[in-house]
Amino acid sequence: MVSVESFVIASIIKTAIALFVLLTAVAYTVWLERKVVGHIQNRWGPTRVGPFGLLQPLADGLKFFFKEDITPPHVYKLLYIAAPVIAVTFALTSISVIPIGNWITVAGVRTPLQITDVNIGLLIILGITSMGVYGVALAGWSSNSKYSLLGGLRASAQMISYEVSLGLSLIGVLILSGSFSLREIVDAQSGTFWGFIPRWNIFQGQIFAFFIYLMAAFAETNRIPFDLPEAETELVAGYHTEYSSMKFAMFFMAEYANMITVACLASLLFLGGWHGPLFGPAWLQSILPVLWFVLRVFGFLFVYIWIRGTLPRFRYDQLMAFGWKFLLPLAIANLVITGLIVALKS
Amino acid sequence: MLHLVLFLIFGAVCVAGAVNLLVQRHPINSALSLIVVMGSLAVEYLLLGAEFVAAVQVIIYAGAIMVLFVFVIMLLNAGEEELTSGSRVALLLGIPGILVSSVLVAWVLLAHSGTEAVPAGALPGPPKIIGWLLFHDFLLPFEVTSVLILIAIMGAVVLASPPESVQQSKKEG
Amino acid sequence: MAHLSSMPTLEPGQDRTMILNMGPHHPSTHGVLRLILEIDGETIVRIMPDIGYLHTGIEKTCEAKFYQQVVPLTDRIDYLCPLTNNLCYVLAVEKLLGLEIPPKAQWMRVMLNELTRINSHLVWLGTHALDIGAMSVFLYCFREREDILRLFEMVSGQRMMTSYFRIGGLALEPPLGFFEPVRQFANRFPAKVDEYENLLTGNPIWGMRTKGVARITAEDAVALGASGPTLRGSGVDFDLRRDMPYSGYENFSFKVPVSQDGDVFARYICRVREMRESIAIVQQALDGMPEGRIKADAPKVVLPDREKMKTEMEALIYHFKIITEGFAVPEGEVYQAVESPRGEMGYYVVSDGTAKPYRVHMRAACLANLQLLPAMCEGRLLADVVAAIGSIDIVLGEIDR
Amino acid sequence: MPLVPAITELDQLKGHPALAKMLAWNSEAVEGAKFDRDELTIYIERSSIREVCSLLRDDRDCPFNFLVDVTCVDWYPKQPRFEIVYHLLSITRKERVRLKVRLGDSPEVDSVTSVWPAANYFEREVYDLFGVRFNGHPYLRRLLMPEDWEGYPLRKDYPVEGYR
Repeated sequence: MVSVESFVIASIIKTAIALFVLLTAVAYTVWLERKVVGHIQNRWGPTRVGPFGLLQPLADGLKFFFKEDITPPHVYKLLYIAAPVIAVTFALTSISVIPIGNWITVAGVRTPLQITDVNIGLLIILGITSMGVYGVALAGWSSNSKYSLLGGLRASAQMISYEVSLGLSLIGVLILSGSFSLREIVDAQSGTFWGFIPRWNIFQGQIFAFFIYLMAAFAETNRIPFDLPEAETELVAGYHTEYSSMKFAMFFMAEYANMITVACLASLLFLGGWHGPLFGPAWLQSILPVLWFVLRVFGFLFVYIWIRGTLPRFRYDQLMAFGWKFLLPLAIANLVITGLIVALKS
Repeated sequence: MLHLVLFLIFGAVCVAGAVNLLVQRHPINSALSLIVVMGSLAVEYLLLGAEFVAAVQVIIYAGAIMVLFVFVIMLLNAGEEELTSGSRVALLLGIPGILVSSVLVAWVLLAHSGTEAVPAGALPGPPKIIGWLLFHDFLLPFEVTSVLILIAIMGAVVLASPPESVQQSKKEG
Repeated sequence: MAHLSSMPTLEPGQDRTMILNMGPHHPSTHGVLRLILEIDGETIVRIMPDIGYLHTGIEKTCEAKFYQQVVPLTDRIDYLCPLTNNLCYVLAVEKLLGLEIPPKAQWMRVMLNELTRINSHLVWLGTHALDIGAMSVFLYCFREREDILRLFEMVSGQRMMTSYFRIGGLALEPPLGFFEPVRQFANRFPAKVDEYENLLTGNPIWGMRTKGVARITAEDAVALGASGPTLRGSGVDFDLRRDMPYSGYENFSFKVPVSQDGDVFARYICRVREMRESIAIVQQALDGMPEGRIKADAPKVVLPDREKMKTEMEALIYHFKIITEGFAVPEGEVYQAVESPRGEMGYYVVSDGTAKPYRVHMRAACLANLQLLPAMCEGRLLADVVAAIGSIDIVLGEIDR
Repeated sequence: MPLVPAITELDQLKGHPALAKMLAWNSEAVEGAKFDRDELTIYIERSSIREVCSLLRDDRDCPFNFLVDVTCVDWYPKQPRFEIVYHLLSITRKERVRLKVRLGDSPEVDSVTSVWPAANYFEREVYDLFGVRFNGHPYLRRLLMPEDWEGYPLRKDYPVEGYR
């Protein structure tokens, strides 16, 4: 049992570090996206600010900060201001239960690389993401503009619909590992089959679940080909049409933070978390899992960006039909089959 | 100790949200207050040790049902409610009535409790126990409830669908 | 024609519907088109285009210019295919004058015209794909468009507002070594079209967004005055280049792509195939480019060569007269139509025997094609409007003039 | 191709199917014809333009089924002042014909939108820029100019620079 002081201090330090890392990651996901999409599209992406444009996120942040913050006269002010705050708060909160590596010992304090390890970690993430809808819905409504309203409605309907499939796709994993704790789910994926295939959930028959998750995750985070809520060619900018300056930046941050959360979750639940070959001295051994984890997250984000550079966008009714008529039955079938297999095995 | 303080704080937030829900005249504010109530209730569950119930509370009530509420309010674009006049009788009789009845309820509860206060963390929390309770001990009531809800949904669909004449004209038009 | 009988008003009919103002500053209305949409949820009940935001009164301006001064104005009408406009106007005036154009000039005109068509189709494909969400195609298209614009710059000194065709021929000889880069481009281009098609034609999402969307029957398309790929996408096999040839198109062999479905995908596939045919015409023009002069033998109309103007008295006098007082055109009127990338582009020029046109009227293909939009979109979803606008390929400069 | 003088005699042009059809239907409706620079122009009497159009559209042998364009020429100060010009195209026969209606006393003519809906924008444009009214047009409003614009810019008595 650790003492209260060291617990509090460790928590504060971990929270600060996690926030810093997350915000940096958000900034550099934007950079990565611009760079990768640029190269896909025969351009360079950012190059001017710093080497390889590496300081571009900083410049973007500054630009957002110094832009004129316009509050249109017809908005419902309280919610108009609250909406981006809600969006970004929930997006950043979800990182608190995500473990990014195994236990480490710093200055004699042994601590997990995670802000808090609760035994319903997965449910908390689901809860938080489901609350994230409010930011979008309220932004659309409070802006008092037709494009925003349509965007907000589309976003909330889309997020609710796809959350069902998202949740169901995860239940297969839960059945296999028998826990809601993300750390235990990862631990259940250690080892290999026949010595070379890692025991990741994706190789334990959850491959369909993974694809359902992938698609639902695109829809949850409003990315192409599901970026209907902010489809700029139809709804100008969807729910954040009326936003500018830092308020817009908050939505922007929330979107990318959600992307990172989703990528982390995919790595933890399907891709074996931080498991990977360990070698070298002790300090290296404690760092390597983090590296493996980050690599997976990076790979997932890369797929995100790659698809953005390639695919057109669905139409709204097609998106809903896809979610309810294809993804949901598939998720339920996957759940039933996984349940049967587990029941027969035991 | 910390638990108790937090419990009281969130209990207060919960009650404040509920009062605000009644006081606010704009439907969207009321809906948001209700979300606050749901959220603080979830925290109360969590403090009592029922993590699963807490999470489900957030996901289903705050995350799904209330979103639909907000959705409907947005779709209908409901404005502020008008303050109705002629409610003096309600005011005169209502406040004493509420006071009297809440005292009565409290008295009944206190008189018949006879048990200790529930200690923190003692509620059936883990999903396994809840699953056992739902699908084993209370299977019949559970299934009956689900059928009841299904019937309610079907009824709602029937009621909400436009009358046949409208459908006909829509097809032609 | 249901869409005509129910002319939209600005007041919503019932409580269910909402008026949505799309444009003139909207990302997908391709310029300053304004659409007044009456929507029920996201379903379009009625749609009313509102145009004129780019009206510059070019027709009026033309009446105050000499005949040869009108050529640069025609560039500005449809800024995506300036050479087609140039061609149409100079053909009309040449017909009024009864001028004979040397073959080399004709073949150059055809070649540059087809490059213009590709240029315009590339912009269309890029923006159309961008509207439907496929971002990369846009940049791929603009990469090739850049090559074409460079060719235009080589030949005329201008990338977009070329004004390269003159009444009676071309402005200048094409520069030395001009045909080599054109040939390289023509060899390279078909593979690039394959690249676009790889990204779009077989893509299921692209198919879902375009197939069966914004359908228009052949009868409706004819009745509403559609032309060009919009007409051919509905199964009407008509192309002015083949059926009523002008400027020596009868010397070239090419297919006219026709598609029967009449939806967005049909129009898409027609235009993409047209790009392939166009590059084949460019190849033929390169292979058979005749030698000879590039200007008609009409000293009173055609400006003399620069060198002659500086060495011969007569040439100098003609030059001076054409520049200062223009040239008189015999009385009469002419309607000349060419197949522009968007459809039938026609110039109706009336002469009263003076040096300035009495009346110049441009028949804008887009203006007629835009009339199809309500027929295409009513009863469909908001997102289909975007796809439909892209598929009729409008240029507001041409619509508003 | 050197210019040949225009043919304006009705008798010499009777061979053209469109003109022959029209003369057979009602020779009163044809005010004259001209064949110039390979283009046939037929002058139509004002009141019969709509019938002539539907006649040409539904012709079995040579259907001029496509309305290319409607425009106007202002011959101010000559009389009759306005000439409404219709360009028709036969997609099957690949032929064009030009119909003209001269408007003298009042700038008014029947709309052909009931024959071709395509005439909608064209007629609105003519109304907008010349002030010629089309009777029977379902939505005769200004098309390009602002709703509250005064004057008709393409008329010859309207200065090129506009009224300052």
